[in-house]
Amino acid sequence: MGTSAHTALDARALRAEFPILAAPRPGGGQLHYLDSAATSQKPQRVLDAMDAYYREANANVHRGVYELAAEATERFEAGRDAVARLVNHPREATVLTKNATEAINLVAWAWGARELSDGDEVLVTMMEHHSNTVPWQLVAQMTGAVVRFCPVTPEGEIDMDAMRAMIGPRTRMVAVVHVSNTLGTINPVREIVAMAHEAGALTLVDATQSVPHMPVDAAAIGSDFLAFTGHKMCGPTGIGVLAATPERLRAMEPFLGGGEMISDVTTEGSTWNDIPWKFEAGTPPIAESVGLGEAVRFLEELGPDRIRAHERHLAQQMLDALDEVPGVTVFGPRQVERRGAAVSFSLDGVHPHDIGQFLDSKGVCVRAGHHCTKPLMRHLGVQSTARASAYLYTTEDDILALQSALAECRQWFGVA
Amino acid sequence: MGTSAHTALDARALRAEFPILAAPRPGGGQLHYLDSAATSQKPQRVLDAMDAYYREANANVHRGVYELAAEATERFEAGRDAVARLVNHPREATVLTKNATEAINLVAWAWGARELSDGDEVLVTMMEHHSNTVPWQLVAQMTGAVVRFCPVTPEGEIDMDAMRAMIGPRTRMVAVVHVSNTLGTINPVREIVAMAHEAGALTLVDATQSVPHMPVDAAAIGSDFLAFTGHKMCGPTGIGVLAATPERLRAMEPFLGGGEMISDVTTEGSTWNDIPWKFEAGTPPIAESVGLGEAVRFLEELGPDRIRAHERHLAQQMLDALDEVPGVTVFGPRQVERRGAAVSFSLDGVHPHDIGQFLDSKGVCVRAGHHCTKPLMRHLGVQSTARASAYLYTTEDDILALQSALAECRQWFGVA
Amino acid sequence: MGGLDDLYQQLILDHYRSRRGRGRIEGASASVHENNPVCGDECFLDILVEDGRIADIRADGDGCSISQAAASMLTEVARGKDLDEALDLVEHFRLMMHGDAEPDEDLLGDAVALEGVARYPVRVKCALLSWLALRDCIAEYRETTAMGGR
Amino acid sequence: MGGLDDLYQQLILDHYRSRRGRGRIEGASASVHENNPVCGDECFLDILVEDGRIADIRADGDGCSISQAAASMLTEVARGKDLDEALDLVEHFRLMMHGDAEPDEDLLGDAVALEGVARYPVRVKCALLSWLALRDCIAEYRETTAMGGR
Ligand SMILES: Cc1ncc(COP(=O)(O)O)c(C=O)c1O
Ligand SMILES: Cc1ncc(COP(=O)(O)O)c(C=O)c1O
Repeated sequence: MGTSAHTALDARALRAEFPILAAPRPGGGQLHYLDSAATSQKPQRVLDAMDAYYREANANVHRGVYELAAEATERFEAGRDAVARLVNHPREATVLTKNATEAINLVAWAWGARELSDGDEVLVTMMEHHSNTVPWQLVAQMTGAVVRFCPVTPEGEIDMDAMRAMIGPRTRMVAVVHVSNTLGTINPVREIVAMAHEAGALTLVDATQSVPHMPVDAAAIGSDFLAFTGHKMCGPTGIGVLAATPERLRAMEPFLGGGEMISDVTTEGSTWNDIPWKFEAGTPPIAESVGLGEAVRFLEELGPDRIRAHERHLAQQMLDALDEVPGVTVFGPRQVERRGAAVSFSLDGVHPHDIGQFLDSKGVCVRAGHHCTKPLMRHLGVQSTARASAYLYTTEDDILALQSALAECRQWFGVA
Repeated sequence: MGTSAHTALDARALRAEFPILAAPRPGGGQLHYLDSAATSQKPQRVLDAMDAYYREANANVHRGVYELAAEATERFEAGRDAVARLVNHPREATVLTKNATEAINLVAWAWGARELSDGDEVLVTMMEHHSNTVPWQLVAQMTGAVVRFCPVTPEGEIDMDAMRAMIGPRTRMVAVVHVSNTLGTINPVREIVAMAHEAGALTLVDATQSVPHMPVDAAAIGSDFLAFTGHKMCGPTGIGVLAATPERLRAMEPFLGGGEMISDVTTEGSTWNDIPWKFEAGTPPIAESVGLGEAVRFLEELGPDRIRAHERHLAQQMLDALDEVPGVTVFGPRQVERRGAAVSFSLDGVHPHDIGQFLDSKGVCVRAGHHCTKPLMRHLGVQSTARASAYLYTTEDDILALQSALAECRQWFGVA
Repeated sequence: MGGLDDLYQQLILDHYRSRRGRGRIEGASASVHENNPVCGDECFLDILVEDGRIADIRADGDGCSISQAAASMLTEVARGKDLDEALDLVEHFRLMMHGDAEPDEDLLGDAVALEGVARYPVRVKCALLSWLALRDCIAEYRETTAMGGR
Repeated sequence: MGGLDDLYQQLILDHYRSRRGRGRIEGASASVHENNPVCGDECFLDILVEDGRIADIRADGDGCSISQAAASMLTEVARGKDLDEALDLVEHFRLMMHGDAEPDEDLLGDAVALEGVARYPVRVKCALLSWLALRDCIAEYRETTAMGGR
């Protein structure tokens, strides 16, 4: 099935829809963009949708009685509808933020800063992105709560036995990444959510690296909070999403205060708007929601299952290609059923920065660094890795270019 | 001087640069957009700059070694440079947020939630936007601090005697709007900042309605914090600015936690990046910064002083035009030296919503409502007002269209 | 002017200019106060319940022509209804405002004239303000009587 | 391959492959530990000060070719300098890295080879890591001796 679903996605043809991939590089040849885990490229239709918004319908949303404002509001809210539909979540509980990081901070501050107290525990894993670590540390510091880190197995997966043992009566929140941006690991979030709920803890799933790449069903996962970001899923910068349970959102105090999120403001105090607007203070990312909505329609047309099948195929090719380069060590799961197409690796004798720099001279873009997962880096015993990550527009050519550039890289740095 | 500077700005010609203003309306005739205080229209060059970013240079910023990422970082940081230059502020103390509201919340949470304690006072004015009221109320509720409201005179100006009397030893923060979005009043912020500093209080100036419309010199104002927003100054949605003193920013704990704002993250705790990045968690509004940078260049080429002169002229026309319509009451200062070109008014016997709706049918867009200033509305003894607000592309035609539509409006609702 | 005529039907302007059922009820069975966050408009709604029917209903507060006319029409059509009928009425009106029901003139009386408002999303809130207040008012009435209240 | 040759000059690769002044100093006069937030690279820098001069300087820690070569070159050129000379040296190097000074070969020694790094903003941090560590190390030394320290 993998293959037939895979062959149905014609990545080479899709590249034509992405101006940056369709254009020839300054030096000739094409761009081998293997850094989609950092941010995705954007199809023309997403840029067009935002442009059309500004050219035809730009106005501030929600409060205007004139038609232009109504049109702006409609296009803005349609973005929310689209993204809610994509993850099978009620629209009124789909909060638009500036990025995934704000979405997680919203929970940490609006819920955590008020509800956590001395000795309470927030359980994260050793493979979390800093955006799902630091907000909890900041809130813990203010409340006396403790942030605990569930270890990762040598295969690069969450140690589920340890997780089970670490969830206890003091655990108030279990916050885990769905797909690791560094290791590629797909974590068993349904199981973790169930375990946490059984212990009476809340759950947050960082779906930043899953929503762009595979079908994600918020209802099936069942977490209290699910966060992701627009710019990694063919959408623009400046927008993220927090999908939470409606009851939880209604019960929570607001986070940012300001216009739009209020019902009434008096000198004595204020009352709040209905959800989701209660959590959207100030002028929202209007054009960005329009762009994200168009990105969602693009992903829906391609089919998240077909995108996943394509990437599983690419992940296999990537692992095979890297295995053929002497001195390469790959981090994270070997079985493509258990991983996405972000692959971290090291190359003996060449620092990741130098790999990244050399590859760039061959038109191959990979990321080098700690990938905002410093606790994981320490756990792996490295300071940084190189990471190649694929997306729906990635082709076998890109992977072959990576492979041959790596071989040349070894020569250049004298380790061949 | 007003006139010669004024005549140098050719608003009619400028409209050609704004697609939404240049295009004929569906029903024929042109769009009379008089709601720029809610959001401004965007010149084509701003849209082009963002488009070019996505088509040529899109990558995540700051961490990438490949050239595309360096190019993205350069364009992103150039936006910061431009906006810092516009308000005469050091770039390293110019934090990019998602809007003005987040900028103010950043101060309320990162400074206020940690530094305020029981009985401390935050002084705002009765004419603040909800974005400069609600964050303080939220933080006050958590800390036991008190939010006090300085009254407004019948002329619609801050009661400076009351302000002087209200600033006392418990005052920790004085947060005032530079130009009122509802009354148009230009407030004496330098004087207020000096008074507050003398009493040992910090100061925040909400410059959301001043930076787009007149020269604003952060150094001359001298406040600890200055907040404004991109979408009201010909820039895109999804970006705002907090210009703070470098020392204050360095001394403050961070607000949002996540990628980009850290120096090191361990399971034991984290350390922070240099300013301004310490306050920019997660992927920043990259394309938005590029767009804002282009908007700033546009404003600089026109000249903030010439924009101000043009708007002072328009404000006078607007006041004169409104005076000629029977039953109209204008709120806010009468002298154009003391006000911007946002003019709130009421019309006897016709509710602002109905005014807005009727005017829309004539192609005139005005705002109707409380303008996110409910305490001020109560103070004025009204529930809502209509508001017409001008910008650099506003012409006398727009004002004449407003005037004649208002006259017709009275007839339609049977009050003429 | 098309759209505008459609929105501001003559009947609406009539109700706006001479409002029915305006004011408060001394000794009301239940009262609520709602406000429209968009524009700050307020609505005070009182009902007097006798034998399970709305013996009197009055709406007060300022607002735009749409919200005032809607309140005026509501008091006319709700007076005399039993509580469940009144709730059905509100629900039918709500559906019409969201474009999810064909208006039933027998049920709605003059309020059918508000059909055109459905095309103006921001104004829908104006039209609904007093009607949803009635729903809340009935809920409050039932709660207080269930608790042995007045 | 143009740009790449410019960045990775032979001298840089030489220093990278056989680093000078690597390691730690027992009983150092001052030590600092810095890290590059971009990639997580670390640098431990120790100096031994005798008669106001840098009698010994060593750098440890892992990093990319640029940061390792820069550290290696630094130890060569800083050894023997008095503290103010060393600070001037660091400042000149910093300016060169930001494109604000023409490189002075007499001053910089092999480190002139790093000039090309200035065109790669992300790598500038790599080159500067150990050099700025020396600046901090000298500051620390002066502070502790002023306070009557070791
Ligand atoms: C005076 C004033 N302050 C703050 C804001 C909030 O700006 P934003 O909605 O972009 O956060 C506005 C605009 O709505 C405003 O007019
Ligand atoms: C797993 C994961 N979580 C969170 C984030 C943060 O996303 P953003 O920077 O858009 O807030 C990222 C990406 O950087 C990520 O990969």
